Amino acid sequence: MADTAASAAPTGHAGSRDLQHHFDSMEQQRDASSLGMWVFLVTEILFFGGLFLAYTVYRSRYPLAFAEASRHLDITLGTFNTAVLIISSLTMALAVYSAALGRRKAIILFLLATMALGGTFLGVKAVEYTHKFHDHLVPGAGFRFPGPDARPAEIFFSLYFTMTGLHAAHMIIGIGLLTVLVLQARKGRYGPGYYTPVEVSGLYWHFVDIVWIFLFPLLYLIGRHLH
Amino acid sequence: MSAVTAPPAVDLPAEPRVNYLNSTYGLKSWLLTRDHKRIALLYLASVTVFFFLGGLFAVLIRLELLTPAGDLVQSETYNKLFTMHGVVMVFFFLIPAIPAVLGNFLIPMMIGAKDLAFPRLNLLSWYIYVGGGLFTLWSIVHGGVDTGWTFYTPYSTTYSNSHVIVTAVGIFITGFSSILTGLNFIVTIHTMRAPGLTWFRLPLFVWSHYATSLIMVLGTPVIAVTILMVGVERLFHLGIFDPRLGGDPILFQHLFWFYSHPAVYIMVLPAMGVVSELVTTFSRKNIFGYKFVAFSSMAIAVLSFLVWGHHMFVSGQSVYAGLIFSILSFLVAIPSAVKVFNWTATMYKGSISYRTPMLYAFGFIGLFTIGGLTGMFLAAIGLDVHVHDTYFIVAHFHYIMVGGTIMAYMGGIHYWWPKISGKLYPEGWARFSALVIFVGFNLTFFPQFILGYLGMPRRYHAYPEEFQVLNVMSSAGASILGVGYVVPLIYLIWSMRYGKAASANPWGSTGLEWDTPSPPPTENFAVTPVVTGDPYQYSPEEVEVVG
Amino acid sequence: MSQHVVPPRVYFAVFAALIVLTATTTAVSFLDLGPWNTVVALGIAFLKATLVVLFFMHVKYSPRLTQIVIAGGLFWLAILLALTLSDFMTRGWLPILR
Amino acid sequence: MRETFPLFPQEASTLAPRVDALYFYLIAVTIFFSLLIALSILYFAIKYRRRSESELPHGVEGSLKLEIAWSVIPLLITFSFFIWGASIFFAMNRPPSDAIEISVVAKQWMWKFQHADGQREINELHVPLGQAVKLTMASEDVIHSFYVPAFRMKRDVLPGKVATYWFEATRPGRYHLFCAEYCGTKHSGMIGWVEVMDPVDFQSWLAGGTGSESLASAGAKLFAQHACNTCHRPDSLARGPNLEGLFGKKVQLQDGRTIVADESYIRESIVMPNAKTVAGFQPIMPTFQGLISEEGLLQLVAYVKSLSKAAPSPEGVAPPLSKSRGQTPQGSAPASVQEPPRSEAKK
Repeated sequence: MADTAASAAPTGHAGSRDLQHHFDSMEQQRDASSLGMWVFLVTEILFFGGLFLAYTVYRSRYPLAFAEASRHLDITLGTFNTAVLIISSLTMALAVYSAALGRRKAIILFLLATMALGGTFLGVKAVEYTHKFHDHLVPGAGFRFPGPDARPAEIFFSLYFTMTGLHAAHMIIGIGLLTVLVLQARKGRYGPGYYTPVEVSGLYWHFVDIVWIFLFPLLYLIGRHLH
Repeated sequence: MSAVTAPPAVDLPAEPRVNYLNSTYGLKSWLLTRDHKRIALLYLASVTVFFFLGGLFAVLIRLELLTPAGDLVQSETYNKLFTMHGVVMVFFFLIPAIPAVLGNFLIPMMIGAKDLAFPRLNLLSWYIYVGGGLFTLWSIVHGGVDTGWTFYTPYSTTYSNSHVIVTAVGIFITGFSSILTGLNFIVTIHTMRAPGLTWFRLPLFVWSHYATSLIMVLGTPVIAVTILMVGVERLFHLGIFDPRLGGDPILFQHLFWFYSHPAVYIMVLPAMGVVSELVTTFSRKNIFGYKFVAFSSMAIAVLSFLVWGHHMFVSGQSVYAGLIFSILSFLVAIPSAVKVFNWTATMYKGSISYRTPMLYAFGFIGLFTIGGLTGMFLAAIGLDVHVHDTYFIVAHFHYIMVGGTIMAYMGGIHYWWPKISGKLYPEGWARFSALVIFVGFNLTFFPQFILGYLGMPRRYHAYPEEFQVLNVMSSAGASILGVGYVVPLIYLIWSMRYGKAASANPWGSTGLEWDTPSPPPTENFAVTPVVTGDPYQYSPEEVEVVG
Repeated sequence: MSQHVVPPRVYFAVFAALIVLTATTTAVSFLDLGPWNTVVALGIAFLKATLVVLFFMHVKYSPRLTQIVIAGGLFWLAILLALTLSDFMTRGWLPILR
Repeated sequence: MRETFPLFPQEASTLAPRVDALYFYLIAVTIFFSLLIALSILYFAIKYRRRSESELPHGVEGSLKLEIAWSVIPLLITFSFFIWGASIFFAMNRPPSDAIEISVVAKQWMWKFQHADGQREINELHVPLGQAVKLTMASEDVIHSFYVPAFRMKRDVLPGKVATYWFEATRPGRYHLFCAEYCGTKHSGMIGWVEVMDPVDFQSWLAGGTGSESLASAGAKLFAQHACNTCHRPDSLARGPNLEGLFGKKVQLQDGRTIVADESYIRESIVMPNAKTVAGFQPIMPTFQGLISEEGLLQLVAYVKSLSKAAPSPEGVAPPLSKSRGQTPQGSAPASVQEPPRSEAKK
């Protein structure tokens, strides 16, 4: 990391147009943007961390009730959704790769693919939510849960909707970010000299995928072996 | 810091030089500015508004407590008064004040940069702060919230029928302003220091803001998700903390205090940074134990996250967790003690001037020492059981927040006022108001220590008769304190227009920010300075003449 | 984030590993391993997350500061979980005098 | 009444002198360090005041020895605070086994008490002098906090859990009772008095009361009324776990955990039976949430505890079910007032 500011001359041919006035060099600007996004991702780790803490505390207190409630989630949709997000991570990584090489059409193609996969994921979540609604599993007055431990199960579903809802909100923000990138990419803004926005959005997208990588086993898989 | 000889003769600018204040005009140039100095002034204005709003609530509370019976306001109104006093003062004044006003203005100048790493993000954080403020003001106007600034469940989620959601949204939004400021500072300090400015040549003001930014970034998201859970439980009945479903209110307290204790270090660490600058400049001496003071800021930032359980000693938390938090709470006190000893040692063999900022620094060190040591009473778990949720606690944290943070904030505003406004404040009035504040403060809060040990609980609208005399003393002190805060507001505004013009370095300080004219040009330095020496080189042998 | 450009074959290899791990974790969840079920599920999740972080997010080629920032974030999450659970797990330890 | 302007609270419990001793020790340390800092700053400010604007004092190098000194010495001092505080805290959490039990229900803005022999009180609590008293507390709505400044003791009362509070009064008199945890509109009205009486007067007050039957017997009545004994029978083919001798023992749960059967566990198992199903039993017990009031739950808890006392435990206490109106279950000898307060470690 350039501890002290690099030399004043901007590097990279397209750099001068994109170099903001208060930075001394493109590399300093790129290091700043990437460090800024990583620090933001740390805040996201702790943001979801609070929910993971609530999940851990309640699951250790009501293990059987959580397992029973988790069996009401559709595991095939869950696994499919996990795969969808992993593919979207791949297409996002390839989009960053294409931006680094300046292949304009490839950038747009991979960004649109990532957005489409994100949309699929949200669609599957919408389907799951409607199933829960019909099965009276949405916490509140209408909550019906067969079996003895209805109330801890309601806590499970409260956590389920809060965690997956928050994750879906982050997914929507991600799709919004990618839309802006597609519009910029069409104007040929990104090339080997300047593709930081694509890189930084990629970091954000991969983070949202990692959150799901943890949500999936914790919410869907815990009760399967207890038949 | 670059070399400095004895303070230069006052060089009044002959013709009106272009600086950041008069470089552009018009409301749009202020509301859409990306200059960290203008954003700092935007914050100064909005933070001052909230300070006096919170102060108004404090005055009403003290008036109510003049008499044992609750006869000035209804109990519902009183509950809303102390809640809004807490919310406005904590989230809208103490947390943003020093970092967003002084930090925003000075950090780029102190590290020789033209601006923060993300100027647009800096402006966005001010708009987010004002947006959150509007939500809270809306809730105040429409009746406020009566859950206490701590929002304990299940009262806040189920039993309170006041505007909990609106206030929660306000605080949720303002939390992101704090995150963005912290993020901006961290990236700026890492990537934009001037050539030659290594980490151990950074001024201690920058060190303390770096530590504060770590706490902002690592703590604030947890309160954001906690408020989200309270909001979700209250709006959509997603009963995460609902005891009727088997939820646990203590889980809320853990999540709340995980942020809210480090938040009190967000409030006091920048104040310590300011005091380090004041003590060195007005003793005209190198700080004693630079590395120890710098690392004590970092130690506070880390240890502050391990101690939150001392807020829950009596709440049904397990005995063993209580012991763990008790011993860790004693550890976090050591770095603060190291700082106080180092400031005192800095004054040894110095050339100490009694200008107003130094008076505020004396006030800070004295009152913060008492505030910190009374914290020991609360960390000793057996004693905390008696004084928890009594006025002993109220006195403790006011000694640190009002006696510490606000004293240092006033000292910092006076110290950097020439650089910010290009004018000098009236020294006579300033010293008068500093003394009034010191006297008013002690008369207000020292009786509360006695009241606390007598057992008077917090948040009481009416109290037994035998506590009245001490409460009357406290209310009397509060009125003096109120006067003490209004006087600086008047003469500082007056000085903007009629104050004498200030030179680039009226105090003879060695800071980088004093090498550029006051008020500074928009890009801070004509040419990026090169740093060759340590930050506080005042003594003759340390100063080498640099070409 | 350095200028280092990762060849696509690395991405495809990592992608394949992630898909396999997802299938494994779902399959393993049906076997009754007692307490080990959670350990295995979380282990696989950590492995997948590490793969995504190192290769897709280029942390393997990034400067040390990025790695320190990530380690810091995880450490603070660990503080939150560990100290809070130290309360919930030791609630019943005090011997009740009958 | 006491003088109108007290500066120090009364010491009315065995714990009070210990807490006050730690308080004075901490005050001494605070005064010492505050004076040390304030006087040295005052001395430096005067001795080294700035004589002329151009004066440049010589720099002073830092000293590692001094830095280590003022880090380690405060650490050792704080260690002494910790040990003293922790020892008091342990005493606060260890009620003696022969304490008389009173059940307390905190409700938005009042305190409801029920003595072991059934005597009920609201916002007034009569307790004997020189006898350990253990309060078993639960809340019907939000978090309250039972706080008697004269006893230097406070404990939050949470909804959904049973909290225990104990003290041993050492001075007769009327002492303030406050709710210390903010609980809504009339939080400052949720106050009352604790009346410490001479044991003999306490017995006559207790005897004269209109209380119907004892806590445990009221619990037994509820136990029968809700037909709990259809499952909870001492014989082997019962569908529910045997409750005799249960209180205070370790219980093996179906999901592998082992927990100690304290008041909270018993109360939770009535309200949410399947949260902690005992190993070897089916989760078939219906929930009684809303069917039994908070007082009823505490009576049932008292009944189940009395079952464990009735088991052949060494204390050989009088059987709980018989109406022992005139004699407190412990039958402790009345302590005369002059006798110095017994050391709390009576066990």
